[in-house]
Amino acid sequence: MDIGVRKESGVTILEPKGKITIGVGDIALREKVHNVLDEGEKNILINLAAVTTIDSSGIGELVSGYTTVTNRGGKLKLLHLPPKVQDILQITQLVTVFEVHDDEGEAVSSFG
Amino acid sequence: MDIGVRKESGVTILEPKGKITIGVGDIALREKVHNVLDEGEKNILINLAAVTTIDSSGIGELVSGYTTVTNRGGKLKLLHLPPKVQDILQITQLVTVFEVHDDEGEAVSSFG
Amino acid sequence: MAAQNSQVHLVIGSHFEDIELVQIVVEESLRKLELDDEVAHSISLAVGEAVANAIKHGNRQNPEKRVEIDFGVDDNEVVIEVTDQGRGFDPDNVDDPLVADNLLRPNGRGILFMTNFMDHIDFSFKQEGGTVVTLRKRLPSAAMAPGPSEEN
Amino acid sequence: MAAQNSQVHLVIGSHFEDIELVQIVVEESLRKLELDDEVAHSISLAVGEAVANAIKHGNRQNPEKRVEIDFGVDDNEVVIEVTDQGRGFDPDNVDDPLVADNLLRPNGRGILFMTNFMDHIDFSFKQEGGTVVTLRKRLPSAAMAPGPSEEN
Ligand SMILES: Nc1ncnc2c1ncn2[C@@H]1O[C@H](COP(=O)(O)OP(=O)(O)O)[C@@H](O)[C@H]1O
Ligand SMILES: Nc1ncnc2c1ncn2[C@@H]1O[C@H](COP(=O)(O)OP(=O)(O)O)[C@@H](O)[C@H]1O
Repeated sequence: MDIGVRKESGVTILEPKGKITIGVGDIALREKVHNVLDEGEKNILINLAAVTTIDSSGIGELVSGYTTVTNRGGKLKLLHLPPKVQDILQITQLVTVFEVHDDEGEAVSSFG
Repeated sequence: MDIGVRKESGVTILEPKGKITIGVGDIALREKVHNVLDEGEKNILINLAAVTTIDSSGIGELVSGYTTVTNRGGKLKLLHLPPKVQDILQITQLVTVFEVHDDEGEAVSSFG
Repeated sequence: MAAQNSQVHLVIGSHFEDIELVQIVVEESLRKLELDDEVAHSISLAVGEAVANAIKHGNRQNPEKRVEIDFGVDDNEVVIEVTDQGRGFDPDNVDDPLVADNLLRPNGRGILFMTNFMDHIDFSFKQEGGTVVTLRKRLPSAAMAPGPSEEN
Repeated sequence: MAAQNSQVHLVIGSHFEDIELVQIVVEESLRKLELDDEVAHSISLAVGEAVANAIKHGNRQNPEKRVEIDFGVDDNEVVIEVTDQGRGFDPDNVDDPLVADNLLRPNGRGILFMTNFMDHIDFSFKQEGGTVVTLRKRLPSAAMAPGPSEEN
């Protein structure tokens, strides 16, 4: 899996593409989140617009990422949920956990 | 399978697209050749440029078409062989049977 | 499953990378039924979860152990069975991933995915060892499979 | 075939429309080996011919009869076995499609395709009935398969 990385006003934006599924994108996403934290960044925005499929392992990695970042005093938020991912956050009731944005500018400034 | 049909100066040009393989395009091609003959046309040029795969059944249909058209006093020729189809005509030694053209204009006028 | 009008049986080793292969087979088999893309995608996801569990929990990633997938279409239902060679488990004794305390766990959502994406799921356990997960989804009658092909 | 580092087993009914499914499985399995597209395409074509024969000549399109496909990768070779439930035949007694008299026959070229696209093909016949076609293609060493994945 290919995960783009950009920075905007102190927020690291991760842009995974394709599948976040067991053995395919789940580990890549975990490693990327850890890399960003190791570089001292604490504010992570994951843009899911280009994600075509996410399974329970992929969701698990989002949750792990959220927990790890939060424990280190940072924030992990989500941007641009495709309908399939939106459905899955509903099913898993993780909509109550993640802060989700539809607009990148607003998302970035929300980190404050 | 989608087979385009055009006419140029008394020659019917068939343009199959995709696979000419058992159960997929072989029967479609046979039916199209028979339709053309039933309409009283005798000169058929098959443009293979858009054929992605041909198997032994597909080759069999080209040969059947050739025999049927020849028996009815017509001519069946081939145009624009993709490399894979070219290889298969070599392997089956059908290069010695089919008249093959690379240029549509020349192919059409060759029917005389 | 003798009376079914479509039946494919697939056996893979216990490698996560083969889950995609299984999903491709399922999607290709569903393609012929002309199901809605959304429905086909969710069946494929559910099967992926079942196979992941078979590899991870059932066969514990022992590459020698096999996962079998039976894909069948009954008159009005897609039925997929996923069988592993593991020791089974007690489905009544699985933590609910929707309970507040469990919401932040990194795993435990696979069965939730399956139940949400399918109409019915069921676990059974073989005497000789091995879990069978049966996933069922009713087809809209408009998307009925054609009978066995008679082309020559 | 126990020592192989990749093994997929697929069973279909005797429907020509399932040949594409088999080819998709083969192509997907080959994709991981990063073979040249041409080579992968020709292996897929050869397998298609073997399965077509199994359905047509072996099982005589009886949809109840099964075709089994074993796809394996040895250290340096792709090995595909296609097994039907038919009565077999005498491979030494098959007309040569390259003889001038046979050039215009509409069929009889499937085995020719297989021998041309693979390094080695072989027929064997089961005591209880059924033909097994074994297709082999050596892999360029640069395209060696990775071992079983160890990801978690
Ligand atoms: N095929 C199986 N064999 C053994 N145990 C299983 C199997 N499938 C599921 N389980 C058990 O059920 C639990 C819940 O599974 P699931 O909801 O898919 O979440 P996860 O796989 O993330 O743990 C697993 O942790 C495991 O204990
Ligand atoms: N699996 C099989 N079972 C029985 N007979 C077979 C099988 N495969 C091939 N044959 C025999 O070998 C002949 C040649 O096969 P092939 O070269 O594939 O051409 P075709 O299938 O077009 O006849 C067939 O006509 C058939 O008699």
